Amino acid sequence: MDLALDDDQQAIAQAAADFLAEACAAPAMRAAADSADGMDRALWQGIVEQGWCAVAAPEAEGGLGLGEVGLALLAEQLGRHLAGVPFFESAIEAAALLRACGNPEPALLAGVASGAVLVLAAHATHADASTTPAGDWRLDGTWPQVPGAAWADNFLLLIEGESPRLFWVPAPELAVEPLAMIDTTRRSASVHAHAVHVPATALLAEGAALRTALVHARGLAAIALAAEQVGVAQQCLDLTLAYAAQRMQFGRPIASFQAVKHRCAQMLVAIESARSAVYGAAAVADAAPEATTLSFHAAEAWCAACDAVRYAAQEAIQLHGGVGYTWEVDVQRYFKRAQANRVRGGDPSTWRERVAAQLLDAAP
Amino acid sequence: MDLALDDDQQAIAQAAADFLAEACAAPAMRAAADSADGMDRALWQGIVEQGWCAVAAPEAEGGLGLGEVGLALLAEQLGRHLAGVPFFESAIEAAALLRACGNPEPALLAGVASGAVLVLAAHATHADASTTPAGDWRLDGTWPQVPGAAWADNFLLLIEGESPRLFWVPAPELAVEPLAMIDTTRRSASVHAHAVHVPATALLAEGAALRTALVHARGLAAIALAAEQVGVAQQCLDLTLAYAAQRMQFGRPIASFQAVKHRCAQMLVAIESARSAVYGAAAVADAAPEATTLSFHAAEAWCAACDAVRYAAQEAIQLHGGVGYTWEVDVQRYFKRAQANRVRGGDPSTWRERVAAQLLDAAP
Amino acid sequence: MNLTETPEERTFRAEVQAWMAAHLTGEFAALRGCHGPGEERFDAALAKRWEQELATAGWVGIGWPQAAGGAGLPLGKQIIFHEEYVRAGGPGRLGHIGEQLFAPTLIDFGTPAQQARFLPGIRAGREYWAQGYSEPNAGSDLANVRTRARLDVERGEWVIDGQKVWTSWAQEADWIFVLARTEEGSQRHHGLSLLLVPLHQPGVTVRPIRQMTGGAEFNEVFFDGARTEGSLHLGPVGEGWKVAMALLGYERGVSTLGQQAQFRHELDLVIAAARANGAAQDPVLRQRIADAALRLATLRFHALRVLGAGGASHAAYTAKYAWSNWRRDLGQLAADVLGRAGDVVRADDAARTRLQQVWLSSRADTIYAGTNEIQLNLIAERALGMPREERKGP
Amino acid sequence: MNLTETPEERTFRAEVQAWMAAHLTGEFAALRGCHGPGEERFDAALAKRWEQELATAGWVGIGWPQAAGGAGLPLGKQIIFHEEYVRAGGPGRLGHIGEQLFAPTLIDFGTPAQQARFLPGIRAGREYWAQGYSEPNAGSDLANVRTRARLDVERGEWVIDGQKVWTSWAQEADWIFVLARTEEGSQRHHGLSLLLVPLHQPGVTVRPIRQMTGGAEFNEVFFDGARTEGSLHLGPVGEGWKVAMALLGYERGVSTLGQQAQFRHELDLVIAAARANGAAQDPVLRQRIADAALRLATLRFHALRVLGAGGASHAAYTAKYAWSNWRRDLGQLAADVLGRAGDVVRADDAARTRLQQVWLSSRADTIYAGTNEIQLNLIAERALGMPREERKGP
Repeated sequence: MDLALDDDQQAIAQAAADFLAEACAAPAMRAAADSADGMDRALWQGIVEQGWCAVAAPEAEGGLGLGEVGLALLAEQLGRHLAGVPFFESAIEAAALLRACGNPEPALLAGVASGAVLVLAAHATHADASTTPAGDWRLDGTWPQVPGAAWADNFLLLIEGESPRLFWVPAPELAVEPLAMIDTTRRSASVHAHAVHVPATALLAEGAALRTALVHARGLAAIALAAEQVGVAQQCLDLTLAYAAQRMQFGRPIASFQAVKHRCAQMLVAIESARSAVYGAAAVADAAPEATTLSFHAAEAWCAACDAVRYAAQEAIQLHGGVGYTWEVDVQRYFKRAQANRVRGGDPSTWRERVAAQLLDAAP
Repeated sequence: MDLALDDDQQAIAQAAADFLAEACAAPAMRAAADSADGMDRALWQGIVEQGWCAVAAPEAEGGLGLGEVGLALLAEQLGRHLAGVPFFESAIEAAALLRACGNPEPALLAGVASGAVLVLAAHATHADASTTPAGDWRLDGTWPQVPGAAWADNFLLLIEGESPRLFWVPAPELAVEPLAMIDTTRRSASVHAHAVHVPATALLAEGAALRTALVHARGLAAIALAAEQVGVAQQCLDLTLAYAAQRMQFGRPIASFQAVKHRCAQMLVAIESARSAVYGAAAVADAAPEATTLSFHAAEAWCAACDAVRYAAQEAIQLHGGVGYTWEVDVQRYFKRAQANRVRGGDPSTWRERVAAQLLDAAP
Repeated sequence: MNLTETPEERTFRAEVQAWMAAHLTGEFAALRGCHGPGEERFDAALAKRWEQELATAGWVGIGWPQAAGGAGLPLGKQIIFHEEYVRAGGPGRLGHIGEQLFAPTLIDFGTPAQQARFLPGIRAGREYWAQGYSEPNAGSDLANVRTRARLDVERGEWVIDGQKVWTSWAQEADWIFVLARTEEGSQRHHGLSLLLVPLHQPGVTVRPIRQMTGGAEFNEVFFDGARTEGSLHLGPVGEGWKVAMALLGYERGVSTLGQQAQFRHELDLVIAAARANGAAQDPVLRQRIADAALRLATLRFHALRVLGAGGASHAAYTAKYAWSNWRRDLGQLAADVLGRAGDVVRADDAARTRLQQVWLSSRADTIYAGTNEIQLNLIAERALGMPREERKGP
Repeated sequence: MNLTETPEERTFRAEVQAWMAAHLTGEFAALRGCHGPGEERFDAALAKRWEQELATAGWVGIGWPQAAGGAGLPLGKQIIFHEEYVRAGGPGRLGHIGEQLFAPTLIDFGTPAQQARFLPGIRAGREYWAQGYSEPNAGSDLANVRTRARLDVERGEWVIDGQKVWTSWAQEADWIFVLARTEEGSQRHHGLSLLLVPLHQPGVTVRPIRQMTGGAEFNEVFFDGARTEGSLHLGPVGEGWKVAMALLGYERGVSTLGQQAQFRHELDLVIAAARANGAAQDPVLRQRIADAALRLATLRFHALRVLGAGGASHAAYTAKYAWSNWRRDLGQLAADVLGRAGDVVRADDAARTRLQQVWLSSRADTIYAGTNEIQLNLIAERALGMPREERKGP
């Protein structure tokens, strides 16, 4: 039993940190965030070339074989740089669901590995699938807020209901309408299907099997998004430490005030705890756990990371004082991303209630 | 509109502070808390002589006419001294219920004013009342944890159920068994009724009227118990300030460390907010409000006071360091009283949920 | 202690309600619920006409003594006015700094000539003021003033050089009161003067600061050989610190009750949003919403206690920390209630847009007018008498 | 990174379980779940026999090198032993300070003669140690040592005068390691030595300190001309500070995993109480219980990360703050779950009594072994490199 990073893990984390420090330094991050569609395509190309989109896949399948821990390490670094790329959407969220479904379309997964962007559209306001006499499916519906949709090459459309269904649809078949966002570092769009016809093979999963796959993929996605939150939180702390060291008040650097020191220390406590939770949960996920075990540790990582980043982003603004409230200082972007991630992954209280049900409602 | 204390109010608060500083200084408080039954009878006699048990009653009825605000001011000072007397039980909780019931037994209320201890027994594990052929009532039941019971001259027995009933019973009719307490500054006892016969006039209220009276009295009791919590919290802060001023660490009084200063300041923020909530709620209660208004402001006072005292007691122990954990230092007694009060008045989350129902569930 | 309104107060409340209902209409309806400069939809010219509408009806200077041209209303009525103004949707008051902060200080410290010159313009809603205290490298350390002014004896004018920051609404103001170092080589709070300086002159540049909300309520103000008359110092030359601090005292004044009415409106929007999107069924959000409502009620009791006769002195120190953190919590609650939809900007959804603004703008509350950290220092040192924080260097 | 147990580890876990099941029976069953001295029902003589039972089976010194008489088990197996020990209800270890803190330091810093003299007694569960660091007027300021020792050259003995405080379980110990000032006039951490002193002698008085729990786990120890041999200084004379600090490092060691197994047991009691009294239906308490379970799981991951090869150095600094505040929260949760019944003492209700003890005793966690405040200073200064707190005077 050991949760320290091994050599391969340390190497990928360091490589990602170095690569992003150059390829996604603050000016590039701001440029992407303030651009029309929010995506840094050069960065994405670099990421694909480094094989990150296949970091979790076994080496036998051409991946790096670093599993969920590898994904978490990359997500952490990407979060730290607010990278304007659909790594989470495609290589984590959609890929996890595709794998969990049993992947009847190998080309789709290979596409993800080589940088074709696959995006999961869920939370439809209304959506419907019906078979046609020709044996096709006709799809209709509206998914009003789909992160990464404007950058997608392909979609996984989730049609919820008594028997949920998941379809694979190429992006050109759908109407995609970008939305104005508070967090401009990750854009959403609304997705509309109007009488879209897809072949029978486009149905990837349905019913109980799909429900099970959704729960499993939700767990994996939460762990990786938690890793991103840890990266966001770490950057909030680092920006604050740098500012506090040079900002003078009352003739002293504010870093010398005990109240400032203790708050930074508490940020570190929360961040290091969350990092332990994320690494541990990712390691659990790699060990093919039972559904309740994965769900428990996903909740652990997610709640710890959301708590850490909420505190870190709050204190980052507060300890920057007036300039922390301005547009020019990056902490506001991290603050907004932290909240956008939080509502995306589901409020921690919802995750805690799931755990409470495991602990308190089951027969003892 | 004005919530500053007027001259009469300032006078009673100051008189109470002065009287208790002498009559219930720390050694007397400790002696009562460590004594066999926890009651300081000399103190109680002094309190009765000063007319505090009639502080709320109109002057026409021989009271001091200071209403709920007057009760709150006294409760605050008594809390500050952890006074071992049944003031809350008799002059506040039981008296409020008696008045709310319409008081069919004036002698009982007069008794309270002159120091006969009346105690409400609620939360029976089982209790039953039945009429006898003679027109009497036969009472049976167990009330397993009744604060102040060992000091009672008379009881109000609450028998819950579809149609609740409230009876008045002299203490000698009942079996009262003292309990060992964590908070030794206010003792509970179990109360048993076995085939106790009382006349028809002992039934003070029942049914819907009693329910209404119970809700009203619960609000008034919560405001006064909140005042007590404010007193407990204030003493936690004062003990901490005194200790921090003289305790040297690293060559400085610990009061000079910013972390200590900020925590004391946050204690004051919580305490002054709670004090405002309590005074405001008591003033509202004196203005004969609607039931929902009283209930809202009682929740306000109760939640604010419980939050303040929980933080203050926690920090008082913490900032006293090792000695804060010892039996000899009084903060542990305040810490225990704060929790005993809290569970007695009902968890703040329960009160907040009542308010949420008012705000969120009623037709808009 | 008295929470019951007198019949006279009830009549007055009805009067304010009726006036607002009758006047916040027509062209002024567009201002309803507007916060102020920095908001996209804010029309400054219209807001100034609205100030004049208020002035004509006698609603400006209601708390000033009658001798100073005010209405001299008692505290209870002032509270009622501010509460009903906000309840009716009255917009952010462009005249606030002039009427509520500057004028009371002018009445206390100004010469008769200064009062005669400036009070009528404020009273009429025609002249607007900004506050020049903070400097870029000073922040919470207000006494660290580098803006300097020297007397050009020949022309009898002050010549000002330096920079102020976080000046609210300076882009719409006519005058600014500037805390400047008038004694060369003086240190900290010595040798400062409070100068009254016209903003519309070549030596002054106002540059808006873009905030995390996207708007620009605050500004940088640059003084580059800016000038004002030699007599326009408020209080004695070299004793500006005392005057400047007295002015800050008015920030804790009766208008906080109006602010709370605004908070109540924001909370109502949160409640409406929660009821609409189902968040009202979530037990944790229910706790937070109830807590917000309860603590807001306490802010009001607290203000009434502090403002009351013989008000509680300890309690006065804790008010700012309490309300600013309350609002920061409300902002976070608003974002959590909105949930996923809160990340999307929709100009056609006024309630959502307002709640997003509450979320983001509330981050300023614990920073401006004394950060949380400064507030806690003040409470510890002044209310609790704990040792003062050490400062290093000059 | 590896959370999967090897077959060998699984076998070892079963072995520990089986041993505990077979041996924590008979007279030792009375010790099940006991915490230690200070508890009313604690039988010290029995607890010492239990230590010897453990020692006979080779469970004492499992982490020591084999050369020192230990078992030299790898980290994974040590973790498993500590976890299973607590899971089986193993009582608080009277030998903890000797085995886990003192012995590793002795192995690193002691002379061969010292090691030969003391390790066997500890290894055999026959000699017990106490820690003499804190002083009444020093508290968190460990370097503020006033206990002094001078060498009586004639008799070749140290003579010690002074007072130590917060010495856990000293009433049952045989020896104490004492941080004493051996160089007259020296300041702070200079001129200190770590002396090994027998407790059973006329110059030593041990006085229990009554705690808020009612029990007395901690003691004051008075040295009034107490004596020990001249050779019994651990590390060089005058360099005791370095040795004392190294010893503190072992507090963060592998036994924290056993501590967490104890926490898990306490949490299980909270869960059982909540299910029994209906608190499990309260949505707010459900959140808190789930949160406690999740954060406890994280404490374990955190410890495994810190203890692992190339362990995270930042993370090591945050562990104590995290677990002590976790337990304080658990204690409060226990009290809130118990509700009204939690205020009544019932000796016949073991689960309730234990939860009441958890509530009260958890208040010590954020104080001993470095208060919250000291921990945050350490994290800020050592992990984050922020400026050091200023100390005044000598």
